[in-house]
Amino acid sequence: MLNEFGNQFLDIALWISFVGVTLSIVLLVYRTIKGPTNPDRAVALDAIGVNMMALVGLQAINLGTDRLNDVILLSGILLFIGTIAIAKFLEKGVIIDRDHR
Amino acid sequence: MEIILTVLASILFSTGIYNLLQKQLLRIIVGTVLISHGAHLFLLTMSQVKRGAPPLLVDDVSSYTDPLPQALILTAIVISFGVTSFLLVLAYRTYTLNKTDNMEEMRGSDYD
Amino acid sequence: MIEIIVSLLILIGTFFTFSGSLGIVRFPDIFNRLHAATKAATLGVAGVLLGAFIFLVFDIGIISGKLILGIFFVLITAPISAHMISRAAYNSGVELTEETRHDQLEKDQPS
Amino acid sequence: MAIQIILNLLVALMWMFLSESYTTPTFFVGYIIGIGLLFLLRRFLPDIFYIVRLYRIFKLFVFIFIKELILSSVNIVALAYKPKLNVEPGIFKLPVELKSSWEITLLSSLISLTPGTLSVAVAEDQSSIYVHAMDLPDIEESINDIKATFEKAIMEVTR
Amino acid sequence: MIFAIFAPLLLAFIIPLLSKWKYKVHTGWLILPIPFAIFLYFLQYVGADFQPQMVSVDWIPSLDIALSFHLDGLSLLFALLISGIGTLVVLYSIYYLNHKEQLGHFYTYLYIFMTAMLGVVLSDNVFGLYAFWEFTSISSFLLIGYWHHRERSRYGALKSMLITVFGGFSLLAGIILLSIVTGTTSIQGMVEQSDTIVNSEYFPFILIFLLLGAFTKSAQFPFHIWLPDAMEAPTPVSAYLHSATMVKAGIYLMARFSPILAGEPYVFIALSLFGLVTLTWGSYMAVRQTDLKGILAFSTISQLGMIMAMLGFGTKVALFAAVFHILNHATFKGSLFMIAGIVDHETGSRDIRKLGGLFTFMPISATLAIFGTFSMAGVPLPFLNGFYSKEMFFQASLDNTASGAIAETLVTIIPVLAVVGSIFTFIYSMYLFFNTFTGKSQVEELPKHPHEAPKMMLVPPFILVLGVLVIGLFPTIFNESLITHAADAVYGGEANKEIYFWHGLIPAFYMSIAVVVIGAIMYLTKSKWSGVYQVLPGRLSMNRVYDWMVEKSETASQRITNTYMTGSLRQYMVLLLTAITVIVAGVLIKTSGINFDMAETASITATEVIVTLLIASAAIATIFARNRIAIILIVGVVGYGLAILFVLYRAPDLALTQLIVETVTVTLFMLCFYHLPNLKKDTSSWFTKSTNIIISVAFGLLMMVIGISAYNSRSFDTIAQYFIDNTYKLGGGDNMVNVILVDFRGIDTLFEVAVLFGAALAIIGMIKLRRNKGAN
Amino acid sequence: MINLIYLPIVLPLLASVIAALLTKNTNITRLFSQITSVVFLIFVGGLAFYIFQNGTIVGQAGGWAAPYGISIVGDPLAILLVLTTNIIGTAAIFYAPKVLEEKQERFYFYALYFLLIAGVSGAFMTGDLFNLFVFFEVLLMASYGLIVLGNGKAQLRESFKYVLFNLFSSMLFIVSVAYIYAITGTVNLAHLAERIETVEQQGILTAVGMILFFVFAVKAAVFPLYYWLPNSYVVPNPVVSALFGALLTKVGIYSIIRVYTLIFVHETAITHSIFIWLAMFTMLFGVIGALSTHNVKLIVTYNIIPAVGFMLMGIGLYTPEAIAGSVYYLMHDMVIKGALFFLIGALVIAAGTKDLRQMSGVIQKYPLLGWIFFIASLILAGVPPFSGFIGKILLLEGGLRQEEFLLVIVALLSSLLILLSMMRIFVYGFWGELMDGLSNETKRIRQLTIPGVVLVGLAIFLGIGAELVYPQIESISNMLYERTDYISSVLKE
Ligand code: NA
Ligand code: NA
Repeated sequence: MLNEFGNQFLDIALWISFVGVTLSIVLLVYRTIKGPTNPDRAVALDAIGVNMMALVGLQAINLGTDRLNDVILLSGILLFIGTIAIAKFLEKGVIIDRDHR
Repeated sequence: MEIILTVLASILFSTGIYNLLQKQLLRIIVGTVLISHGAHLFLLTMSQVKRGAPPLLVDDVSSYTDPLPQALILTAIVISFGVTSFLLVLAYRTYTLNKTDNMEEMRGSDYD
Repeated sequence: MIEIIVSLLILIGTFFTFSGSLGIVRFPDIFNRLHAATKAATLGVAGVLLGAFIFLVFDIGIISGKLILGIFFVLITAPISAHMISRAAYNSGVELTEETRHDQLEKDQPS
Repeated sequence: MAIQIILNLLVALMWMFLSESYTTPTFFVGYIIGIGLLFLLRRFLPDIFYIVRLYRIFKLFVFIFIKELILSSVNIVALAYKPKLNVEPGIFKLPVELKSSWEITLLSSLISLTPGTLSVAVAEDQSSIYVHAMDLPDIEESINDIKATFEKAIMEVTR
Repeated sequence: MIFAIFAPLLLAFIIPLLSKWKYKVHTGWLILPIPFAIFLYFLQYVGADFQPQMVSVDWIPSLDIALSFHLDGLSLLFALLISGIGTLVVLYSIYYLNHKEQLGHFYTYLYIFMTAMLGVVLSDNVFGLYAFWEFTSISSFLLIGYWHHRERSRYGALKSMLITVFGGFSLLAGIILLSIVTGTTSIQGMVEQSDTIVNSEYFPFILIFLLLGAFTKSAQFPFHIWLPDAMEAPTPVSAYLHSATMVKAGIYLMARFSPILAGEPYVFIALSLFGLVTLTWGSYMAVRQTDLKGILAFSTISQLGMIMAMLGFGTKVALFAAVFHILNHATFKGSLFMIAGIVDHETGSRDIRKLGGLFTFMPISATLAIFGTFSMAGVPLPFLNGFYSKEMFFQASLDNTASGAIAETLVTIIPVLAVVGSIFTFIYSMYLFFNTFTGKSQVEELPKHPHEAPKMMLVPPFILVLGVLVIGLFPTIFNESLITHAADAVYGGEANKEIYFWHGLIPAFYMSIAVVVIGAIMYLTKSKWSGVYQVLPGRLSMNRVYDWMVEKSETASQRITNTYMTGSLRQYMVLLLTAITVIVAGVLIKTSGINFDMAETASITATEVIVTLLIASAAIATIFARNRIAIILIVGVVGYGLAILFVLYRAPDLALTQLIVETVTVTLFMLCFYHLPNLKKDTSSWFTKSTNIIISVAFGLLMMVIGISAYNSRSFDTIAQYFIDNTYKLGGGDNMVNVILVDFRGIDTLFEVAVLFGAALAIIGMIKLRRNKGAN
Repeated sequence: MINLIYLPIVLPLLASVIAALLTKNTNITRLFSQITSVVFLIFVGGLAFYIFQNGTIVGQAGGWAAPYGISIVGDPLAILLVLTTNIIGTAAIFYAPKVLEEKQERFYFYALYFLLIAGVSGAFMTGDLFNLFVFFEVLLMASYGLIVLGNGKAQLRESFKYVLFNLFSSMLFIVSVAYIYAITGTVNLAHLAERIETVEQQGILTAVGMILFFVFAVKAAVFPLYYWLPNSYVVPNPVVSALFGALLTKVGIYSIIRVYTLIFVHETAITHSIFIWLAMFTMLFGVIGALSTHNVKLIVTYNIIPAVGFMLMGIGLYTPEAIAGSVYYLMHDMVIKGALFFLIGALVIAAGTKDLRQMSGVIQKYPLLGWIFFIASLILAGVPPFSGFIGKILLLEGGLRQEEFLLVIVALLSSLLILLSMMRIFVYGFWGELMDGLSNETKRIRQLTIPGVVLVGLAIFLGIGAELVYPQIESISNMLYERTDYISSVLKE
């Protein structure tokens, strides 16, 4: 009984969460497109990445699989690298510091 | 859902082509990236999506999503990546040598 | 029972995530938006992932190290990312919102 | 700390080698044995026992970090839904006593996670951190707040 | 026989080696025996009891292409002309060409030509014939361009090649059609099926194709224009190719197919009309010329026209006369060319306005020239072979009967045109002789002081003139042993005809007399007529048409090409996309391929819709982005959005890869575009913008319609089940995608890595080569 | 024996990797490449001989039976083209050191060359639609690397356009694969042929087939999709131009032949008649382009296009002899285009200019070059008894049998104009007064002429010795027309 209720509850929660996170991404996309400055876009993009991780987490629950964990971890790592790269780019104009610079 | 995805892929194509028809190198390359996204999406769409579990064998699951298109897309993504990387560097070099990023100024009839 | 805990976790996570995004949209300048991104969004995703972790543990009996690592990673990197972006934003001369009261950095390092 | 960890790992590996079993459980057993050995030999080691330090880090992380994170998030969320933002943002300079750059990085990260503050830049001489605050009614109070919580905790871990 | 045909070719390859000794002995002497031997070889067949021979060697039996040679009367006549005159020309050239010139080349071309020409006239296989045919054009091209440092030579060479190869290609189409219709590639085989050919629906095409081939080669109006310019070739070449042999290949072709074609109304109209126009036009033009070789060139054109016309008449007498005239023309025209060459060689000029009174300086040449020119003029003297065939021509021109309006009109015009043309022929012949050898000499005007040519140089024209006389005096001997056989072959049956000097006071005789009388009067009163000769051609000149066409081919092609080869990527893309859209959409509609009967589709969830929307809006936003970082990041959104879709559609591996790729791509984008200018506002015209929009939307729509239709047209189960069933059992893994990638489709993966490898090499190469190039 | 079928693809890849590693000493790389390509050539020759004797060999990669795995199909057509590829490649390898700067050689000319060969051979031999895409990408990537080799200003500019066009068509390729998979559920060519036969290529399949055609048509440079070709083939190094001119468009044509004789053969009234029109325009516009310029290299480059028209003509006519004509022409054109580009490269180096108006009398100093060029031009125009002739007869015969008179006339006319365009080079570039500034490097020019001589010799052999070759071509075209051999060889249980 409780189990059934739990399952139903989880389904609803998942549904709400999916929609919530997606809407949240939509908001961020608005910011990405709107800007107005590039750091704003970078923040928004970074946040999209974070939201994506959440979305993947939700999907993992939805499908009951652990195979998406790779995606989550990797998203995190890439997101970090990507954000750092963008930030450095925005600041100095180059991502990888060249020797002769 | 497939219909929506088809529409999306087509939008990616349209916007990609629109960008491709512009003058600036960056827009053109953005166009190609969008087009390749569209192409990959077509490949995904055309294989009945969401029928069954992810193509990972699990004991009690009998119905899986068609794994073949996924394998094909994977290959295509990596290849597109290689080509895009090359294209980016090429664009940079083209710009530095031709001193312009406007393709219309790079019509050219001289052949070195 | 576990389902309910998981549900709550993901709902709370989603709430924070969404709120963070709302902040990013609503707040007036880049630094304020960064506050939203670094805090709410990070916590939100941590919540959802924790939910997923617990679900996986109890539902299919897998203790996923990757997921834990992922959570830690988000938590650790979020502030660093934020720091990097804010520095970049500041150095590249992004305007602060008009309401900004003090700017000691401006005084110290007039650009 | 590093040397202790390496020693511990070596002990674990030795254990695996001796028991001719290269599985995870064997490794754990070896690792625990290693902890035990290190504990026994702690007075001969140059640093404090690393498990202690790990505990402090854990404490810093879980109790301060998580707590602050949650608090600041709630704060932000509240702001996010406020129909009208009546805050006074600003950037202030936070003098730091920490020296090594990773300590400063850690601190600035923690600052970023605290309610209403965000580190913007580190002064060139690494003597201070510039912090952006969302609502900055009183600079001194903010500075003291940070110094009392994070800087102290970090120093506890590193020194 | 095969050896005889290919001997010159073999020799041609050896000549370059021989010419190493060229400073000791004139190369010509070394190779002279070959054509003579060939001549002797063919001479052995001459005789009243000649029987056709056939030799064949396989070449490409699968395509029914063979080197098969059929020696009948016609071929024999030509083979003798080719080898006989060839011998004389080589002999003549030894004195004509200085041994300091590149004689090796000259003789190589000449001998290639000899083989080609023998091949043309002896081949029975149409494709063999065609192959040799093209080689006559090519060797002619090389010979005309022999003095290629002269602009005129190059011009003439290219012109002759273009026109004759054009004809060759047309001939090719004709013979392919012939072989399709008859199922054989043998000319003899085709002759046997002449009814099939004539009644075939393809016959008009066959006829046009063959005629184009023959007319171009034999310089028939309006394709005659290459021949005067071919006179840039050394005179031995003109004597050989452009009077005696190659230009007769077209005649040969018509003669060869005469058993099939003769008597067909269209053939009659086409050949006699073009032949007579050519005759008249050529002779009229010849009168205008001041260059000896120019006169001879137009003369050749007109004579060829005459022969062509006779082939068109198709009557027994006409065909006989045609064959006879082929022989006669070769003799007198060959000799005249050689004498023109001698005059040129010894005086340094060929301009009849400068020449005159040379009789005293070069009596032998002049004497030879008398026979040549008078024979050409058709002066009724019993020792001039030209008269015989000319009179037969007149006779034949009166004998035609035909039905149909055009043909009937033609029948009445033919004799008139024949006479008019012959009058001009008479006039220019007189010019040729009298203006060169008689009258006031202008020695001081000439570059060289004239004197008689070396004796050996006079031998070849002498022999030819001897031919003129001998044929004139003893026509029957030639008739029975040679001409009859040739005429039989052309007629396709017994074409026996006697050759007499005196036929009585038949109309043809009056015509001959009229020609001589009117011609003589017109020649003597020439100054009064000079205006007439300048009237006609003027703007009409076919040369101008040719020059215009060649020039246009360049300028027009430049213009055409420049309209679309603009170098503009956008324009290229627009053209490409339009083409694809229009054609594919056309096919889609034509095959009624649109299928909107919804097949089973997956359910829709809000998340999916929203993610889709967000990707779409980001994609659209790229168009409006005004900032390079912005556009890169927005593209990033599309990429990450796609990764989300991959997660939602149960493709974790894809999502992973997409993430990595997207991140690295965005990074690379940043790296490469930092130094490039920022995005600018699209300032292109309203028209450009709307074209862009229409094209991109149209193409997207097309993709969409096809996509939906394709999805709804699913007709088979996919092969996926096999992978699902076998992944673990056979592939030894549980991640199907991975197993497919590394095992089932391992080659894909291996070469996908190869693409990355190539990209890496290319990028490194680009960077390294730049650095090494220095800082310029 | 079956496993040897992979080697023409895998060995060049291996060689490519090795060549990329051997950058320290260019001499060694050069030597390695020369020896390797000769060895490959001999090997492929042997393999081709075996296949001609014993019939199609099909390798099911990894032992996975078709249609599940990837089939590598060594049918006579594929192996013939692979052999031709290797012949031209080997000639190019010996040509390369004389025209490339040492740096260009060092920075991966040889590695990219072998990669190109791997891609081209793979494209010829694969029996899988998606795998064909992969091999296309391999060869294109190699070609991208080769086209930018040297880094000239115009070179990069044109390369960019070249890459974009190919990229776009590659994307279209993926989409076509997607569509086809949606309808048929398979990507194996033979399996596709079998499945599509059972539904008789309903409407949507024809449309999808047309998209696939355009994918190949962009690479094959069919009207109106060839705009990218002329300039991008002119700008690179002569040896690269030769490789491109001889190989790249041919892969496109091969793919059209393969797909449109094996799979989409049920709506020929629509598809193949479109091809005939396109073939006509391709011939015309190509040759018009060749007449429009004074750049000798561009003239030769433009002449690629009418040749494509000829090959497409055979496919459009779709009769066994017309297909045989296309195949013969394909093989012939690979050889002769390679030769012409080698020779034009030598001419440009000898004359020091590409502008026809500035050169004259080259033959006086370089007679061998001049004469070989002359013969090559004749071969190109389809003059008998050389190789172009055989293909042309077959195609014309096919055209006339189908009563496509306009097509035949256009084909003949364009042959004539091809000849005109080439003879203009001969008459105004080789003939005439000896020009100033003619190169004095007689030894180098001679070395540059040799590969052209070899290929021209081969083309002459293909014409005069046609009887040795033609029966193979005939049986190939019959196999293509009948289809059963290919399908049963691949799908045998
Ligand atoms: Na690609
Ligand atoms: Na991508």
